[in-house]
Formats: sequence, structure tokens, C-alpha cells
Amino acid sequence: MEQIIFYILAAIIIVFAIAAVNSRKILHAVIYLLFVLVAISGIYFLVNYNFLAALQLAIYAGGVIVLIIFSVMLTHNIDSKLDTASLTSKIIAGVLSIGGIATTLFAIYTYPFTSNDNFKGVEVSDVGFKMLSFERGGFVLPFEVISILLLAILIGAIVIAKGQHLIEEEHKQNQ
Amino acid sequence: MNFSYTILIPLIPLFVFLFVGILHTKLTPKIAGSIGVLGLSTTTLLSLYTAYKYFFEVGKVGEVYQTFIGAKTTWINFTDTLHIDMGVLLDPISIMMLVVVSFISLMVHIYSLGYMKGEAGFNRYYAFLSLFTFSMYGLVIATNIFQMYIFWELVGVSSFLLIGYYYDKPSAVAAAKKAFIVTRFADLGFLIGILILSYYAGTFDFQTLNDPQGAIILNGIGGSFMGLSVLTWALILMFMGGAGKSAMFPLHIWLPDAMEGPTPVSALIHAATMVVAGVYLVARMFPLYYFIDGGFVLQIVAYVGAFTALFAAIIACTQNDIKRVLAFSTMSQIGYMMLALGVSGYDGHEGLGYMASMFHLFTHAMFKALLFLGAGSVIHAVHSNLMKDMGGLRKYMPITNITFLIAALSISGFPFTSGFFSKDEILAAAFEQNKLLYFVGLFVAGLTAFYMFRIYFSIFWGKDRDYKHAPHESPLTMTIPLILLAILSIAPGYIHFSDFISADRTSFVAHLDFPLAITAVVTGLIGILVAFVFYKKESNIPERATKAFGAIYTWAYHKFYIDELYLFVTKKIIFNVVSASFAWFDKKVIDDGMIGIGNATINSSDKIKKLQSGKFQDYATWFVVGAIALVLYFLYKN
Amino acid sequence: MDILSLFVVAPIITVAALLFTKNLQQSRVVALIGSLVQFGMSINLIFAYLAERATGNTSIMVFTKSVVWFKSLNIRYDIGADGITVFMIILASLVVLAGVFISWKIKDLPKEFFISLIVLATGVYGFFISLDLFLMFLFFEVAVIPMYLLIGIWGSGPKEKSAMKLTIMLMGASALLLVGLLGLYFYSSPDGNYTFNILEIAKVNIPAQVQHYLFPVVFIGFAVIGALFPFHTWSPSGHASAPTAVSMLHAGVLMKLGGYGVFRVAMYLLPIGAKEWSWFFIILSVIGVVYGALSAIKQTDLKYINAYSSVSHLGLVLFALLMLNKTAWNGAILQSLSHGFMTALFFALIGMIYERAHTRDVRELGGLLKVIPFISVIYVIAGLASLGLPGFSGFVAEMTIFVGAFQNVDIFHRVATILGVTVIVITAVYILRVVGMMLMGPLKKEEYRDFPKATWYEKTGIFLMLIPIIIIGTTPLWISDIIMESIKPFIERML
Amino acid sequence: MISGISIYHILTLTTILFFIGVYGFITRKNLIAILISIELILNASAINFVIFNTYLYPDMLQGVYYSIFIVAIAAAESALAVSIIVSFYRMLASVDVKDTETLKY
Repeated sequence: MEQIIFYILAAIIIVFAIAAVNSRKILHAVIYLLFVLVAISGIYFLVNYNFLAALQLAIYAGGVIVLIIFSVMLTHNIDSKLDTASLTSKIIAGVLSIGGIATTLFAIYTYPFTSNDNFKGVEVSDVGFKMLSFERGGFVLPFEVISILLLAILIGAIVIAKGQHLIEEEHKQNQ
Repeated sequence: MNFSYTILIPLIPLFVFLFVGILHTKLTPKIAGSIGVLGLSTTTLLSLYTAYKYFFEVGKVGEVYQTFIGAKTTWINFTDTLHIDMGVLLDPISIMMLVVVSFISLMVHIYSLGYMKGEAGFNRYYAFLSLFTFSMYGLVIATNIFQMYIFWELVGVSSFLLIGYYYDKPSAVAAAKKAFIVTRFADLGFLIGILILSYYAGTFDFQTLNDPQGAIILNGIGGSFMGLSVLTWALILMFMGGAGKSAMFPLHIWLPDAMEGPTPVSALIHAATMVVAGVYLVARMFPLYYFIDGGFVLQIVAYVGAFTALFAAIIACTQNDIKRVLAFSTMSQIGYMMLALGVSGYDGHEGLGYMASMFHLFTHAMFKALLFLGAGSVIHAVHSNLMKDMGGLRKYMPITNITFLIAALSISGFPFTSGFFSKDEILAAAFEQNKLLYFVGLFVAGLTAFYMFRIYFSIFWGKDRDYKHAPHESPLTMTIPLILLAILSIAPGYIHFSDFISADRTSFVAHLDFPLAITAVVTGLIGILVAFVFYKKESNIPERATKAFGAIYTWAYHKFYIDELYLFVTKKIIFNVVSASFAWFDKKVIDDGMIGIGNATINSSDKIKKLQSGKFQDYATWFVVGAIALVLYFLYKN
Repeated sequence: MDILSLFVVAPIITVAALLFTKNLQQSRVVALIGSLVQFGMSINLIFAYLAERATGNTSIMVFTKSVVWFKSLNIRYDIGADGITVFMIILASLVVLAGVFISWKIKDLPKEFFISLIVLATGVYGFFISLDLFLMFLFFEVAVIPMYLLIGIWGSGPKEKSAMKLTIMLMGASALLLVGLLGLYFYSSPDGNYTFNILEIAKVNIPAQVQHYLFPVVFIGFAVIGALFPFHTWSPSGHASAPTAVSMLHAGVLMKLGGYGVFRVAMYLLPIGAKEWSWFFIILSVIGVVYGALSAIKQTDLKYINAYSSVSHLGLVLFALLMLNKTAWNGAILQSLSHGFMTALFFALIGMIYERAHTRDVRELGGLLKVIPFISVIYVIAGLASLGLPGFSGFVAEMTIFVGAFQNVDIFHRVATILGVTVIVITAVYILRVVGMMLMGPLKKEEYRDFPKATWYEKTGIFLMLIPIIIIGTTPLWISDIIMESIKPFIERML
Repeated sequence: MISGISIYHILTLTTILFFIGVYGFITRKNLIAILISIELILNASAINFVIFNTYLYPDMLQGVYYSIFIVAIAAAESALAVSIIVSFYRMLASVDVKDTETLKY
């Protein structure tokens, strides 16, 4: 059963990923991406990482996709079609990608992974405790770093998106 | 006997040179001239005194004339054994040369007081004369071959300066340059010869080199190169230097042009002293030349001398510029001296040629200087060098006429003149050794008489030309030297040179060989007679003779086109082809090559710059390529 | 303060003082005083040196001083002098002094000009006294860099391009040199106590294999500044564009760093490499000697003629060094000195003629003996000195080189030597060509008549150069003996 | 653990996903489309972390945390990217890659 679900998910991921990078309508591409992200959260469910799956759905499928859709709305005419890449660049990229896939798969399949079977699943509380633990193996420091980073990005995004002339206008108004 | 005072002989002219040279703008010509004459008189007295002391009091120990070192100091050290000394070497030939140089130089100094009067560079002229005299003294008294080379170069440059005395005349400049470069080229040989010789001999010193019992002559050190021993090569190369200085064929081309200098200079440098330096060099190194390889090089010397004597005499018959005739005559006479040296042996009477050569050097210096000074006197009067502008001058210039005649007789070997004796010795020496050379010598003697009297008759006889103002006899300062030299063109003949100078330094008795002497005199008289017929009166005989000789005359008149040949080689080949192509090569290949390297850097950086296109997708492509390559590398590394 | 460090300190003080000057009058006086002091010090140095030797001090270097400078790499401020250094310093100080006189009337930016000049001098002095390879390299760069400014700013003609070419080529050479010096450094000790000190490195025998690779690197690194064929092309255009004093200093002193470095570093530290490679570089140097002279014949620009003549003369220096024997080396040092004075004199004279005629083309000049007799006569004298007339330094140096070169018996060296000797004729040709065209003959243009006579500062500059030429030329014994003595330890390592 | 599915299967999937992202990144001409490709790449690696954690070190949580951080950073990155895109669009009225080349200067 799980096996079948996995294959279905895998098929969805690959098909929609390909669609996402080839679609000529930007909004379609975003939607395809959404499917991919949802399918990935399915994989997280499959391996019993429910918290992570929820996170994936909430932040990615919820937040990021909406953000991207907004930016598409801001910058694109809804009917406009994307330029296609030249054939040479497609061929180069394709060869490169296939080569990369081949190389990586070769590396993966030649490496003997020793699977460990006693997996029990993860409790959300464990994740939370560990995240804020400052003892050995705790993740409080990266957590803080990430939060500062997020703050910085928040401010940065506002400043950049606001644009120079808007800031200047504001400046004038203050005066 | 302490000869250390002889160091003054070169030093006085040096001092005069420095004094007059540095102050030449401050001194009046009169003072400069008198300083020069005074300095030279002192050295002349010193030379005569030395000669007297040496030849008659202390020189001879037993039967052999000794070598004295008047003074000697190390000048520079090269290796542990090789070092250049500066010193004074006194032996018969150096003292004889001292006398010749100082006397002729004194005469020229006095003569120039009149001849150069009113010239702008009078002081400079006297400074250069002193420089030349200093250098010539240094050359003559050199204790070693390198000292000789040093002064050899210095006389070269003095000659350059004096030929180029009229430096605003392009022909004089060209002549000066030519003289210097040609002799310099010959000196290249000389220098290489010295280097070879000194390397194998381990010394520059004449006494060690020339010692007939020394290791160099006995053992003949060094290997062989192209069939001849290295020492022979060294001697050939050194003779090349001598040939250059003495204007031997084929390095003679500078001498006729050198007549662009003031006439007294030609008398001093290009007739009496400097040009015989080559002869002196061979004489100085005579034991080496004689003993190494059985005198192989001496044969060369003899043939070169003989050929030059003949060659120059033929040309002399065709030239119209009296100074050039005299120049070719000088070449011819030096050829004689070389010939004499070349046929000379070493012991006793065998060394007749050596003695004859030195004897002729002495007498030739006197009468040739006289000829030049006489010619100068004539030129001074008529302001031209060309024979066609002269004629009938005997009425106007009696003293010049008489003295010139004496000199001409002397050079033609007329009996009882000094030239007769010395030339006879040379012919006798040649007759004993090599009949071919003897006949060449004899023929040249006839030619000499012919061309000398050709110019004599043309100048002093024949009819007057239309002179702008009547020629007049030169002032006393010029005629007194003429008279003194005229006396000395006759008197030395009666000195028994063989008492004083010989190859092995012992006296021997040289007899006058009457059959040979009479032959020579008759030949000379024929020459004079022919000249008399041709030129005593204006006639068309010379022209007919010219026509008869046809091509040969034209060739000889153009000096057998040797100058043109040289000009072709130097100008066309070396200057225009070699040097120009080198300059081109430097500009286009090397310089542009270096610039090309720079440009290639710029170009390639232009190319590389394109990689940084600003397209981040390109970067990503390369990044992925690199990542894959790295993965592959690590996969396959093991 | 020891006697040698003063040679670095004095110019620095001069530069500092120059910073406070306001106009030409002040800066030239300061520069003059500074260079006079340096000259006095160099004269004092030779007496101090002789006195030191007289006390029986026979070590290779005297007046040594060693201060740790950069500990972890063992870079030290090691200085010392031997007879060769002493003469080189005299040469440098004299040329600098003469250079100041020649630039007496410099128009643009006098302060900056003199500062660059004195900085250059500092580099040169420092180079001569260093015993530490790193220090040597440092001073080398200090000497080379101001050249770019001096030519680029105060030069004439295509000055930027020439300055660029010169600097890039010399920098390229010093890059090579740095590789060589680092190579020496890393082989300077078998047990990891690396040192840059020349005398220390000389105690270690660097393996032959390494010497084989290091020698050409170090040799070329130094020889480029010594105008080794085919790396000489920076020199003609560089000289042609440089202002007079810079040409003097450059040809007179800076180009000597090449031969000096080859002698001190390449030959001394890498004797086996030198022996292995000498044949190759002899070929190059002989080509340089003959080729430089032949190229000079055809040039028309006075400075080009002189630059090619420098290529030829300095080729002889390298040629002599490669002969690897005492006499030739002595000749090389003498030739360095002699050429330094002669070429500086030449450039000074060319500068004076250019200032008057505003051209350096020999074809446009003629009959100058009439209008500027003093300068012309000195030019003739300099020319005669350059073509190796006895009584001038060139003769002594060349003869020593030739005699030394002749000590090598094999046919290769003989042929090379004989080819080298031919240069005496070629030199005569191009010198006399210039003398004949430019100084003698009829006056070419009427306006040349109004040429001003030589001024007092020009005359002083000229005599400063001429007197040493004559001193070396007439009394070479004491100089050559001092040099010979100093060469001994170096040649012993060679044998 | 997904029964019947080995780690190799999942890694194959993520590899393909990753390189699809790479392909898109290289070929796309539109900045937002490129952003989409980047998301694909990030997700591929996030899955990897989780899978390694699950299959190889089931008693640890590191992989999970990395995934969480990746999600956080991806979100931040998209926010920033979007703001840049918007700003860029205001400047040039375009979101084409070729117009970004002018940023080089």
C-alpha cells in the first residue's frame, strides 16, 4: 500500500516538476509547483514526519506560493506567455541535467547505505524541546540565528520592495 | 748608466698637450706655438743626448747592444702573470726612432709656425701635435706589447684629430673617420694577436718574448690551428695591425684620404713617423717573426711589402694631386721597408735586410718629410694641391725648389744621397734572398724616380700658370726646416748603420754591392729621364702614354677601385644590409615581440572577460559542470 | 649609526626635507645638499674601507650589520660592503649628484622630481649594500618603481608607453627573480633554518639539480635590467623618453644592478648552475654585444644610439661574468663602473644638445663644434672614451675583459671572445658617425648660431662624470687591485 | 520508513527532482520562474535530509531540524527574492534575466 502511494507521489512530483519548469504561463508554473510541494508533504507523511509535513503545507504551500502568486500578479499580465529558452541552451541544460542525474545516481547506487530499521516516528513535543534546548545536542543557537536572519530579511525585503523614490517621498513628508 | 730621465721624453709633450689643450682658448697663438716648439726642442735634445750616450758610451757591452729599461711601473694587473707595465725601453731601434720622431716633430712644429699662421684652431693644432708626439714616443719606447698597443691607439686618435683638423670640411671629416676606422679594424687583428700571443707566452714583455734563447721561441708553445701554430696566427694578426697602420695593401685606403689634414701633419704623421709604426712593430718583434715556424710570417710580410710597393708606385704615377702622389709614394717606400724586413735573416750579415729596413726608415723619414714640407710650401704659395695649378715655380721659390730637388733625388736613389745607400741595402738584401722580390724592388725604384720627377718637373719647371698673385718664397720658419731636412736627406747616407743596428744586436760590415748599386742607379736615372722627357716642357707625350696604357691607366688612376670595393662592402653591405636589417629586426621582431606579448595578454584577458558575462545562468551552468566534474573526479580517483 | 646604513638614511632625510620645500630654488638646493652629503659619505667610505682592510680584516664583507626584521621568515636587515660595493656606491652617488646638477633648471614639479630621484637613489644604495636577498629585492623594487613616474611624468615623446614597457618588463623580470630568490631561500638550509643571507647560503651546497633550474631564473631575473639580449627592448625607448637626469641614473646606475646581482647572487650562490648554463648565456650576451653595436650604427636618434651602445657595453659585462674567471670578472666590474660614468656623461651631453636644438636627430644636427665648443669637445672625448681609447676607463675595462675571456682555452670561448672583440671596430664606426655628422662638418642651420654656451651647472655635471673616467683610465692599478681582492672569495667558490 | 521502498528509490526521486530544478534554473528566462526552480532544488535537498535521518539514523532528529531550517530559509529567501523582483520590475519594467545583466555594471 505505502509502496503504491509512494510511486504515485513520486510520479506527481516528477511530472509536475517538469511541468513547472516548462510551462509557458507563469501562473500555471506556480500551480504546478504547488502540486509538487503538496506531494512532497505527502512523502513526509509517509515517513511519519507529521510535523514537518504540516510545516511544508503551511509555509510552502500556503505562504510561499501565495507570495509568488502575488509577485506574479504584480509583475505580469495574466495572459502573457513566457519566452522559451533557445534550443541550444535547452540542450545544454538537458545534457547537463541528465549527466548530473547519471553521476549522482551512480554515486548513490555504488554506495552501500546500511539502513536502520528501528524507526518509531517523531513526536512534535520532542521536536519542540530539542529545538529550544540549550543542552548538548540542543538547537537553540541555530534557532536564534535563523530568527535573526528572518528579521533581517523581513526588514530587508521591506526596504528593497519599497524602493528608493518611495523612501525619498516619505522623507520629504516627514520634513 | 741611469736612463731614468728618459721618462721625461714622453712626459714633456704630454704636459704641453694638457697645458695648451686645456688653456687653448686663453693662450695667444704665439705663446702656444712657442711652448710647443720649446717642449719639442727639449725632448729632441734629450733624445739626441740619449742616442749619443747609448751608441757611443754605454750601449755596447762586449759586442752586443744591450737593452736598458729606463723606468718601469705596473699599470694594471690582469692575471697573476699578465700585467701591463708602463716603462721606457731603450735599445738601438727605439733610440733611433726617438731621434727620428723628435727631430721630424720639431721640424714640423717650427714649420707649422709659419704654415698654420692665422688659422683659427692654431692652439688646438699645437695641442694635437703634442698629443701625437707624446703617443708616438710612448709607442716607440714601449716595454711591452700592450703598452705599444695603448700608444698605438693613441697615435691613431691623434691622427684622427689632426686629419679632421679642418672639421667643417666634410671631406676632411670623412677622411678622418676613414683613417680611424680602417686602422681600428686592423688593430682588431693586432689586439687578437696580442691576446693569443700573451695567453700562450704568459707575458706581454718584449724582452721575454723576443729572447732567442727563451722558452717561447725555442719550444714554440701552444697548439696548432688550421695547420699553422697558434703563435704564427698571432704574428699574422699582429702584422695585420702593423699593415693597417703602415697602409699596406689591402688596408691602405685611408692613407691617400688622410692627406685632407694640414700638410705638416701629413709630413709628420703620414710620412715619417706614424705610418712606419707597422715596420717598427715587425722590427721590434723580429726574433719572434724570424724564429716561429721558420719565418713563415716574414714571407707574408715580404710579399705584402713588395706588392704594396709596386701597387702604390703604379698609382702614384697617375695621380694629379701632389699630396696624393706623395702619399702613394709613402706607401710604396714603406712597402720597401716591409720587403726588407721580410727578406732579412738574423745573424750578422744575414740580418742585412733588417738593418736596411731601419736605415731606409730613417732616411725615408727625412726626405719624405722634406718632400711633404716642400709640397706644403708650394701649396702655401699657390693655394692648391693640384699639379695643373702649378708650374715654373723655381723662379719664385728657390729654396723650396732646391730642397725639393734634393729630396726627390734622394728618394730616387741618386748616388751620394742617403736614399741611394738605404735603397741599395734593401735591394742587396732582397737580391740575396729572393730574386723575384729584387726585380719588383728594382722596377719600383724606377717608377719612384719617374713619378717623383714627374711632380718635380710639373711644379718647378714648365710654364707659369695664371696665379692670382705671384707666388713667393715661404717665410723663414718654413724654409729653415726645409734646409735642415735637406741636409739630413744626404748626410745619414754616410753613417754606417750596420755598426749600430742589426737584428742580433751585433755590428757587422755592410759593403756597397757595386753591380747592384749601378743597376739601381741606372734604373733610377731612366725613370728621371723619362720624366724629364715627359714633363720638362709641356708636351703631348704624357697624353699619348696615357692612351697607350689605356685601361691600366684608368684602373691605376682610380686606385684600382679598391676604395669603391670597400665602400661597397661597408656602405652597401654592412651599413645598409647588415646594420639596417639588425635595426629592423630589433624594431620589428624583438621590440614588437615584447609588445606582442603585452598585447596578447590584453587580448586574452579580453577573451576571458567574456566568461564573466553577468548572466548568472551561465555561471550556474559552469558551476554545475564544475560540480559534476568534481564528483566524477572523486569517484574515479580511487 | 653605522657607516653603511647612513646611505639609506641620508637619502630618506633628504626626501623628508624635500617635502617641505616650496619651489624650484629650494628643492634643488636641498637635493644638492643631500646628494653632496651622499657623495661625501661615499668618498669617506672608500677611505674607511681601505683603513678597515689595512687593519687586517680579511672577511668577505666589512662593516656588516645584522638586525632581525621579520622573525618568522628570518628576514634580516643584513648589510655589508666589499671593494666592489664601495665603487658601485661611489658611482651611484656621483651620478646622482651630477643628475641634480643637470636637472638644475627642471621646469615641472621640481619637488616631486627630486623626491623621485632621491628615492631611486635610496633603492640603488640599498641594493648595493644588502646582504639579505629579501632586502636586496626590496631595494631593487624601490629603485625600479620611481622610474615609472620619472619617465611617465617628466619624460618626452611617447613617454607613457615607454614607461609602461620599461616598468612591465622590469617587473616581469623581478617576478622571475622573486621565484629564484625564494628557491634559494628554501634551499638555504638542510634542516629548515631557512635564511636569506647571502653569506649563509653560500655555506650550503645547493644540489646540482636545483642549481640547474634556479640559475637561469635568477640570471635572467637580474640580466633583464642589465639589458640582456633579447630582453633589452625596454632600454632604447625608455631612455629616449626619459628626462636627462633619469637617463643618466638609469643607464649609469640602475642597469648596473643587473650585472651586480648576477655576480653577487647568481654566480656566487649557484656556481654549478653557472657553469652548466654559461655557454647558453654567453651566446646571448655575445649576440647582445655585437647586435647592440650594429643596431646603433643605423639609429638616428642620439638617445637610441646611446641606448644600443649601452646594450652592447652591458652585454660585455654579462659576457665577462660568464667567463667565470677572476680577470674577466674584474673586467666586468670595471666595465660596469666605466660604462656607468661614460653613459651618464653621454646622456647629460645629449640632454644639453637637445635642450638647445630641440631635436635629437643626428641628421638635423651638424657642425656643433663651432657653436657649442665645450659640449662638443666633451662629446668627442666621451665618444673616444666609449670606443675604448687608452687613457679612458673604457679601454681598461674592455682589455681586462678580453684578456680574461681569453683565459678560456676551448674553441667555443675563443670564437665567442673574438666575436666580442670585434665590437671595438663597430663601436668606433657608430661613435665616429655621430661625431662626424653632428659635431663636425658645416653648420647645418643658421639658427644654431645662437645656442647658449654651457652653463656652470652643466659644466659641473660634466666634470663630475669625466674626472672618474680619466682617473680609472690612467691609474687603474689601485682600483683594479681593490676589486680583484674582493673578487677572490667569489671566484674561489666557482672553482 | 516506507515499507517496500528502499533509500535508493527515494534518493533517485530527489536526484531527478533536483536536476529538474537545475534544468529550470538554467533554461528559464523569467526571474519568477527561476525562483520556482530554486524552490524545487531546495525541496529536493530537504527531502534528502529527512530521508537520511529516517533511514540511517532513526534515533536522531538532526535531519528534521535541517529540513525545518531549510523551510524557514526558503520562505525568507522567497520573500526577499520577491521583493527584489518587484523592485527590479519597478526599475526596468521587466523581470527578464537578460535585463539583469545590466546589474553587472
